Amino acid sequence: MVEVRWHGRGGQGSFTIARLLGMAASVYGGQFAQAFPSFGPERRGAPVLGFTRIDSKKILDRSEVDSCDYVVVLDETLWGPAVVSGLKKDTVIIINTAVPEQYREQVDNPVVAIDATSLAIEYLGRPITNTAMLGALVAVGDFVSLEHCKEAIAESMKASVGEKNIKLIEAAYKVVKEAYHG
Amino acid sequence: MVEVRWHGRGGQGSFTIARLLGMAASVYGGQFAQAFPSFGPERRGAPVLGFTRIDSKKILDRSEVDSCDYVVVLDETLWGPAVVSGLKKDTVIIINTAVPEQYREQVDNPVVAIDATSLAIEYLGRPITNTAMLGALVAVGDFVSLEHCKEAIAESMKASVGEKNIKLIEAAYKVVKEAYHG
Amino acid sequence: MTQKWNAKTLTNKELFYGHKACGGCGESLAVRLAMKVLGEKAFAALPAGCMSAVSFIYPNMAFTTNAIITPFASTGAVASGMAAGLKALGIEDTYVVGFAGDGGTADIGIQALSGAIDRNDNIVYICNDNEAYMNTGIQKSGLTPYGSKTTTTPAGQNLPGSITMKKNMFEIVAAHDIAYAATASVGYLEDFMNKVQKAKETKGTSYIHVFAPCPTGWGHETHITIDLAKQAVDCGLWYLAEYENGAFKLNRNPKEFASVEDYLKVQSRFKHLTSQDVALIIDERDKKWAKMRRDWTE
Amino acid sequence: MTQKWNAKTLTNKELFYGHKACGGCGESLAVRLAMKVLGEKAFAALPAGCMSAVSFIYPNMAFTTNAIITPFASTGAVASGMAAGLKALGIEDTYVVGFAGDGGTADIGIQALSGAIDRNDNIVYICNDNEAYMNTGIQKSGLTPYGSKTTTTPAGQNLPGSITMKKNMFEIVAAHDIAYAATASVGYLEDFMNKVQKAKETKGTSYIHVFAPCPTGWGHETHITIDLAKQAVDCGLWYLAEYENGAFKLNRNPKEFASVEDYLKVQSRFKHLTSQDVALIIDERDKKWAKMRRDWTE
Amino acid sequence: MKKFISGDDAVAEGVRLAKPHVISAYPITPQTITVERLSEMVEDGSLVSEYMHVESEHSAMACAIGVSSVGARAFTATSSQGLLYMSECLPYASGARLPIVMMNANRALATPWNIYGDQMDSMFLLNSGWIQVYVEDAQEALDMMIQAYRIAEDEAVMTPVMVNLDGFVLTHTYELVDIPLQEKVDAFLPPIATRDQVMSLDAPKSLCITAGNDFNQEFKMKQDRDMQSSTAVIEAVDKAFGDAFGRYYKGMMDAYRCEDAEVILVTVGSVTGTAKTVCNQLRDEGKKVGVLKLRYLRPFPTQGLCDVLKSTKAIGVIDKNISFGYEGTIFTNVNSALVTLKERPETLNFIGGLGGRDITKQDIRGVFDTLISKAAGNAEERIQYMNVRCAE
Amino acid sequence: MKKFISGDDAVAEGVRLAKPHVISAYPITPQTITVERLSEMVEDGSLVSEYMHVESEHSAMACAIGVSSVGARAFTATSSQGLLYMSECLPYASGARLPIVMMNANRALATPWNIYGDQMDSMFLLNSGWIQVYVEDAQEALDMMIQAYRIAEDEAVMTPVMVNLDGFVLTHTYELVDIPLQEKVDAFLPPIATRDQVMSLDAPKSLCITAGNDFNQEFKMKQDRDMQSSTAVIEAVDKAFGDAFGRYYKGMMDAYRCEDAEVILVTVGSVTGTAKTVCNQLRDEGKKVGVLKLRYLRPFPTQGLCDVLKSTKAIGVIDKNISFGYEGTIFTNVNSALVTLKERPETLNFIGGLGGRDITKQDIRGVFDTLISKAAGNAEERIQYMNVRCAE
Amino acid sequence: MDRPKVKKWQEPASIDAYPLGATCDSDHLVSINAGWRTFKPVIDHDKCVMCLRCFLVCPDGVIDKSGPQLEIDYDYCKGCGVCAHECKLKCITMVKEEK
Amino acid sequence: MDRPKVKKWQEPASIDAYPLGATCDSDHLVSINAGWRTFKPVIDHDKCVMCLRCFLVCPDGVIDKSGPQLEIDYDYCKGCGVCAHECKLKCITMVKEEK
Ligand SMILES: Cc1ncc(C[n+]2csc(CCOP(=O)(O)OP(=O)(O)O)c2C)c(N)n1
Ligand SMILES: Cc1ncc(C[n+]2csc(CCOP(=O)(O)OP(=O)(O)O)c2C)c(N)n1
Ligand code: SF4
Ligand code: SF4
Ligand code: SF4
Ligand code: SF4
Ligand code: SF4
Ligand code: SF4
Ligand SMILES: [Mg+2]
Ligand SMILES: [Mg+2]
Repeated sequence: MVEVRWHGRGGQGSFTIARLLGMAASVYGGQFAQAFPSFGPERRGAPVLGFTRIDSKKILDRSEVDSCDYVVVLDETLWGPAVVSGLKKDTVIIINTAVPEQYREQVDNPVVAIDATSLAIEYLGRPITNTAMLGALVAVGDFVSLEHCKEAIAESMKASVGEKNIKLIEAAYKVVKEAYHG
Repeated sequence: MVEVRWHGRGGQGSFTIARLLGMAASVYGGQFAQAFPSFGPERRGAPVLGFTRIDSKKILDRSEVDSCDYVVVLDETLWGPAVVSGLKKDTVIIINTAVPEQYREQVDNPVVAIDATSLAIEYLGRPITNTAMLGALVAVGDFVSLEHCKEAIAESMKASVGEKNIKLIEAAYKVVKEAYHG
Repeated sequence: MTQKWNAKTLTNKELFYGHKACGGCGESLAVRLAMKVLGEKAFAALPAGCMSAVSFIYPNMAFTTNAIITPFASTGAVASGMAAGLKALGIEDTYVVGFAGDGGTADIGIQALSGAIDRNDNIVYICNDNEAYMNTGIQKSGLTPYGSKTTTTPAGQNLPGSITMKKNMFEIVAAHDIAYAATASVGYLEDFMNKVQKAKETKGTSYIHVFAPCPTGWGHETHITIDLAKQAVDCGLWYLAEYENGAFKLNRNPKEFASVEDYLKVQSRFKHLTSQDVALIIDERDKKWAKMRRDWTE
Repeated sequence: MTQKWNAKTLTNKELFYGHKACGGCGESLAVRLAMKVLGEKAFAALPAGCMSAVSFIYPNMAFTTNAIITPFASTGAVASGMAAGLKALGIEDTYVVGFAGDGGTADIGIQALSGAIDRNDNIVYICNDNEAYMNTGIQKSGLTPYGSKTTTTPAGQNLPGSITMKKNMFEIVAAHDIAYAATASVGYLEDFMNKVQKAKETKGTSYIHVFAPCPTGWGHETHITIDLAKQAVDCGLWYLAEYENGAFKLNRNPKEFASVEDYLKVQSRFKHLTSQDVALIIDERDKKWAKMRRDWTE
Repeated sequence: MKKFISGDDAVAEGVRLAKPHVISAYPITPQTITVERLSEMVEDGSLVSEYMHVESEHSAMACAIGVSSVGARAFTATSSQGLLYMSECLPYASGARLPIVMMNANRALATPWNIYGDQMDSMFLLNSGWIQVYVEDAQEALDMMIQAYRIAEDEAVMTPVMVNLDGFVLTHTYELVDIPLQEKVDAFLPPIATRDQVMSLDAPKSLCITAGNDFNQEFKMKQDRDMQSSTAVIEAVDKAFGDAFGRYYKGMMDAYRCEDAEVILVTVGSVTGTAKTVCNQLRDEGKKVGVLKLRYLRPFPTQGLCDVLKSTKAIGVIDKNISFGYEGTIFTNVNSALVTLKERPETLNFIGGLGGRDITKQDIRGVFDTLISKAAGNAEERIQYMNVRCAE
Repeated sequence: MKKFISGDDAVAEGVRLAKPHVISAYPITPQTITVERLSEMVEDGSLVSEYMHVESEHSAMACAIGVSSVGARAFTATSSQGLLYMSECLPYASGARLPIVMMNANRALATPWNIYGDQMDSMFLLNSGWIQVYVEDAQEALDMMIQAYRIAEDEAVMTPVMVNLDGFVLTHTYELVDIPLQEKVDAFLPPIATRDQVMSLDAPKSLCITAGNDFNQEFKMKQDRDMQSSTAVIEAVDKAFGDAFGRYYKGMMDAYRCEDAEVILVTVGSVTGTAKTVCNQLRDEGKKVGVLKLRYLRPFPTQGLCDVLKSTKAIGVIDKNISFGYEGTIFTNVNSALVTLKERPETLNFIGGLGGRDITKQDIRGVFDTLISKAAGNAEERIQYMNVRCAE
Repeated sequence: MDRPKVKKWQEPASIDAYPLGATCDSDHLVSINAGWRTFKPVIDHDKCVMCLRCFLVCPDGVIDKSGPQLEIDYDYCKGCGVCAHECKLKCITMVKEEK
Repeated sequence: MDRPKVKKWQEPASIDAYPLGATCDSDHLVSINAGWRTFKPVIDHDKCVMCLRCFLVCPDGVIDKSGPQLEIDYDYCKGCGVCAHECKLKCITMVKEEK
């Protein structure tokens, strides 16, 4: 089972993308998935978490995700104790930043960096980074195919928006694949 | 234990008098008593029942009175199945009537008659018969003293009304004592 | 044209019959006549209160039409649900009517009523105002008038019975900008019936507030019920009015009022009142009428 | 003379601070300023709703005064109880204030509010009107205006968002003949504060209905909250008025209205509206104002 | 002073002596006599208290929450539909640890509508975090109003108390009741003390707050812990009451002729008296039977119950309620306590009194006969209805 | 068709397929997604139904009573405070035998306030005369909406059904859900039939009537009898559903790896999944453990439960609720059923998840360890809290 | 006379025979209200002009107007006296009930 | 600056240490809201005429007027921009937050 934790801010679409990943894996990828938010009384602007669980068998477990395989940080201002808690030895942290060094210094875990904000502005015209971060995750993790993610995007978004996001995810995927595996 | 059942019509004070008897027996007579109404959704004008239980020991029993020692009928138009149900062999029926014969024919039980309406009109100026019927009951039953009933009346009613009712109960008591024991 | 109702035009058939209300009960007359106007395809909803308590005592059922007792707070909501259900089932030409007491309308039921009006559900709501919680033994409600003795506003050394004024239920309902609302009295029966007819024809929510004396709770003789309901209007302590198309209309505007004292003195709930209390009641009446005459058309 | 409030006269001390409301929240400004006017001896009662949800999250408490969350339906009743308790204990010169949302006031809380007014309990009741159930995620309430998209009145092929009009909460409260009632807007803050001051000085129940934009629920940018609240008044979709001594008074009666379109178009909840929808909204506005101008003094 | 009064009157007398600052109540049969008497007492000045005519039971309790939240003493009373209508506010008040006292006149629940006594209403509220006590007669009703405030306001308890009395059978039955002297009550029940959970001008408080998933469970655990340990306070208060007024009710439960009993009938409320009456008759006939009157259902006296019942052969539980699709609620609760016993007596459930159906002495005799038969090893129906008027 | 949706979404899909005539609901977290989806479906015409924006939950249920009383199909949904606020109407509807279906999103009760999932709310309503079913995942939630109508409207049942799903853990968790075809659902769930208890123009009826002490008890006995026998209908409907849709939930309860289990953990709702996960791990380790998922709490499956549990050594019951002053409510209910067994297994109560506190796999493992230890004869606390963040 | 009539009714002999739900047929009277009366209205048909005021005002609806002259359903008349009081021509007399 | 300050707070170490009831001291802040901000208001004190409009309209009350010039409590400012928008003299600039 793969467990992913998403860090965002209310309104940034971090839960939407956690859900999209689950959809890609299950509806299109034939696997099983759960996606759920961590929900609090705080209002827009406050940090929020999202989770995705993916497995080849039906997922029975209903407990919270305590330690995860991937941590995805949509906004580098969120870096802090919440991000670095509940890490396993090999948990990969994927962060939206242009300057990853400062984060690498602080943890022993692998830190994958992508400047998702710039990419998003390039493809969407707005700094909405969630799709790009999914691209990065998929490039690093390889537990869901990029194709399935694109199908999920196409299904969930209006055609015009969907197209742009598909371009964006492809770009993000490519950038990360090249940087880390290429 | 003595159990009394009162038959009246909503608004005629049949429960008030059931209560007064209990008060006389307990507060003034040093015995124990319960008094309770039978209460229904019907409105003023419908027949209602009241009950009094008297004993020298604390009364624990909370079940309904099924068969009783005395049945007191405040208004002869109420005569019917309800009045003659739940009688023991020696249950005494005390009825407000000037013509008791018609009732005596219908039951084997002793029937004590008193023209309480006339007495009430004489003493109170209104056909409110409950006090007179208590007088009759006490005269027949001898399980509560007339004195204690008078004390209960004095305590429960406004002085002016109380005085008249005391005269009335004395008269009713006397009439019945004389007719049946004298 | 709208049917005009009177004793002649009214059907002889009774749709509310054999109930166990007290003799001379004003509310039961209001229900009886409203049902006749609404007809056999009326579905009635009655919350806890005298009218439901006396009409559904198994196995004695006084309505000949479909009828239901609702939770005390829920006349408006149950009636709304019935209307929605009938509509969804395609059962047409039926009328859903709620009959609630003053307590069930102005106190515990006001929220559900407000919701129904807000949704403009297709129901007729009739408030039977006997100015207290009668079914439970004459306790003060929001529509109990100043000076009325009830079992929870005893009159004694320190208090003259109820010390609050009657809630302006009719105005509150009107403020919702309801499709149709009216006040009525069982002292003016043709007026009442014709208002029920208007309500019947209204699409959306309509409300009729009918003044209905209660001999048991008010302590008056049973035979004067209708008379007293008329007197209440004639002496100005009650009024006949309508709210329609966003405007108030006063249906009766007496030049001179009949005697308030005469109205009060035949009711034991008022017998403790001092002349100051009566003066206060008259004063409040005059203020109310001044406002109505100023703001409402005739 | 009654204290007049403005930024200069207002205390610098904050009594409602550090709450977790969204940035630019209109309601939180209304609560903040009302508390400053009422002062440190105010006891606040807030039902379920955004304002309570963001202010009592253990261990973060945003009120510096005594405060309580009430059951959703119970602002009026809890506040009444607090006032009665304080009086019985002889704790004087305190003020009990209820802050409820539009849902908590016009829907689920209207009964308890009506009861409090009827008893004329000594409380200040402030309705924070952001025109929907925001705390639970923007569902339609009785105060949601026509054409507003909410999560339970979606706008689509068949419906233009909410199809009912805003409940006339202010008029409904006034119809109770309340001691003092007013409407206000966070776009006119001095007016609002001075009304809170009047309410504070009122013996008995007072009610202030304050219009408070919600960037999250309305879909507008956070920095325009106050501006938008002012625009609502200027374009006539909201109004400033008082009810006092039995009479209505219109506090602002603009000769010309600002543009309704300008007001609507910056809010995503209205972005689906057709020009017919807008015409209907303007029409309803004009009817409302015609009535107010006819019946209310200035 | 002795008076011949109804159970409802007795409650009002008890409340008068306990001097609540504010009474907020809404009328409902068969509670009305109580609130009517209280209105009269307030009017005539024999009770100095604010009487609030609230517009519903939900507001009656919400109002009491308001009163109690500022540190004043609150009283309310209700029954049946009213109890359910206010039910949202009950865990609200108990979680806030507000020492409100409420009288509940036990009455059947609609539908069908019915104004008579059964205990379906209060059984609904067993999980509400309120202490629940049931009384047997009018005297106990009066006495428990006074005890209830002392228990509720005890520093270690700080939990609201619901005093239950059977509709009509107790509320509308008149009996001889001793009315304690105000001075003695004042000595027994001190004025309400200010605790940490209420508002104060000196140290402002936030009440009825939110506690997220990080903290909520511990708040509830504390509430449960204090409710559990209130048993000791209940016992102590009852003893102290006995010392002061000469009437001791035996705390959590009253075991009547149970010492050597082979068969015990567990009762709650007014049916206890009838059961004792029949028990005495059977004892006279040489049968080893007893009655265990459960006074409190929350906290539930697991240990005490087992102590009394452990060497019994058969136990009957009377339920004036039914949890549809299962069994009587008291039966369920008693059974769960008994599983702690190694040797478990047989238990049978006798359901009756629904909607005010009489429970007769013959019914109780039948129950004891069934239990004796069960004790002798015969098969008996686990759940039986009493006094059924038709074929089942 | 498969969709990746939340539990709330799944409920809405189920309701859409069941085609209620009228939906009356009031928003409350975590039920809101359901009513939002339904509003959208009504707006876009994919569900032909009247959506009523009622002003409170009390009116939501009252409205549903009105809808059902004229013979139409009604749906409502609520949670927590809302469930209690409408509680007066629940025995009202069940006594009237109106086959309303309601979704309840299980959530903690104030105070303290908390929006997360525990089961205190629905445990409050066990005596309401409603059938109560608890689901384990979103698929079951959807499927049970359809089953619920068929059960409720069955001639022999005619009783409202409450479908409970854990707040957030189910309501807000997205998973893969199969959406049945409308035609197949139509074949499985016929249009609502007209029964004798509803209004009709041909034969007018009086509903929700009064029945005095002469008759009331028999009305309630009939209600109880039909609720008891609904067990058979529940089993049959589930089987038929399995035949039609390929998903069979095992009726009243689902015994998971219980055949030879020495230790069984009884669960209700979503914690079942976590318990099964741990159970599988322990089975791999050779431990004889099982999980018994109770699906229905009313009617309560006394016999079935005993059949599964009778030869077990130790049984644990997880309660996401606490009846203050006693124990977890499911524990109480299970214990009472077990007293019918001659040889009774030991039972322990594990309370947790209050106010949304996580129940972790380690917690469950601890629970099983405790049970195994108990089965081995060691002393263990009868009632324990799971995942406590501080000293007790 | 066109008034609802008392129906024969037997207490249900079994639980099965009880209604489903808290339901009963409407228009179902099994007992009369005559016993509530202490006075009984008697119409003087000679004086009566058939103005129907009494028919209108009777709270219990027991005055039938379908025949050539008014008819009172004494099974359900409660003797409240409203009719007599409201009859302008005083054609109705309230007469004391005899046993 | 006269604004409520963050308090040191320890999670209760035992059930005993939990509050009695669902209660907490008022005026009790243990965490700040600064993290909500993406833009930060900066006042140009030279341009500011101390009209106090910004003080009045700030929903979070973070602008302190007690000193010689306005002071913003950045621990609790959410960066909503209301102050900047309402300042007639445009003395407040919303500046993007840096990490
Ligand atoms: C929730 C609830 N609270 C209280 C009651 C008790 N109750 C039944 S009827 C009634 C009084 C009804 O008064 P009103 O509405 O004025 O009608 P009336 O009896 O006067 O016709 C009361 C208090 C109830 N049935 N339900
Ligand atoms: C009895 C009950 N029903 C529903 C809820 C859920 N609920 C909490 S706050 C809220 C919405 C509040 O809306 P409003 O009163 O307008 O205040 P706002 O959040 O918009 O400030 C709802 C529906 C609840 N807490 N209690
Ligand atoms: S108490 Fe009054 S309202 Fe009720 S039935 Fe009798 S007369 Fe009618
Ligand atoms: S949702 Fe709206 S009302 Fe609620 S805190 Fe945010 S801005 Fe304020
Ligand atoms: S009111 Fe008099 S005159 Fe008129 S119909 Fe009746 S009896 Fe005849
Ligand atoms: S006495 Fe009353 S009930 Fe009888 S006919 Fe006349 S008005 Fe009707
Ligand atoms: S609004 Fe502008 S000018 Fe006025 S005080 Fe604030 S910063 Fe200064
Ligand atoms: S940005 Fe918003 S919160 Fe910050 S000071 Fe300005 S108005 Fe206040
Ligand atoms: Mg009334
Ligand atoms: Mg709102």
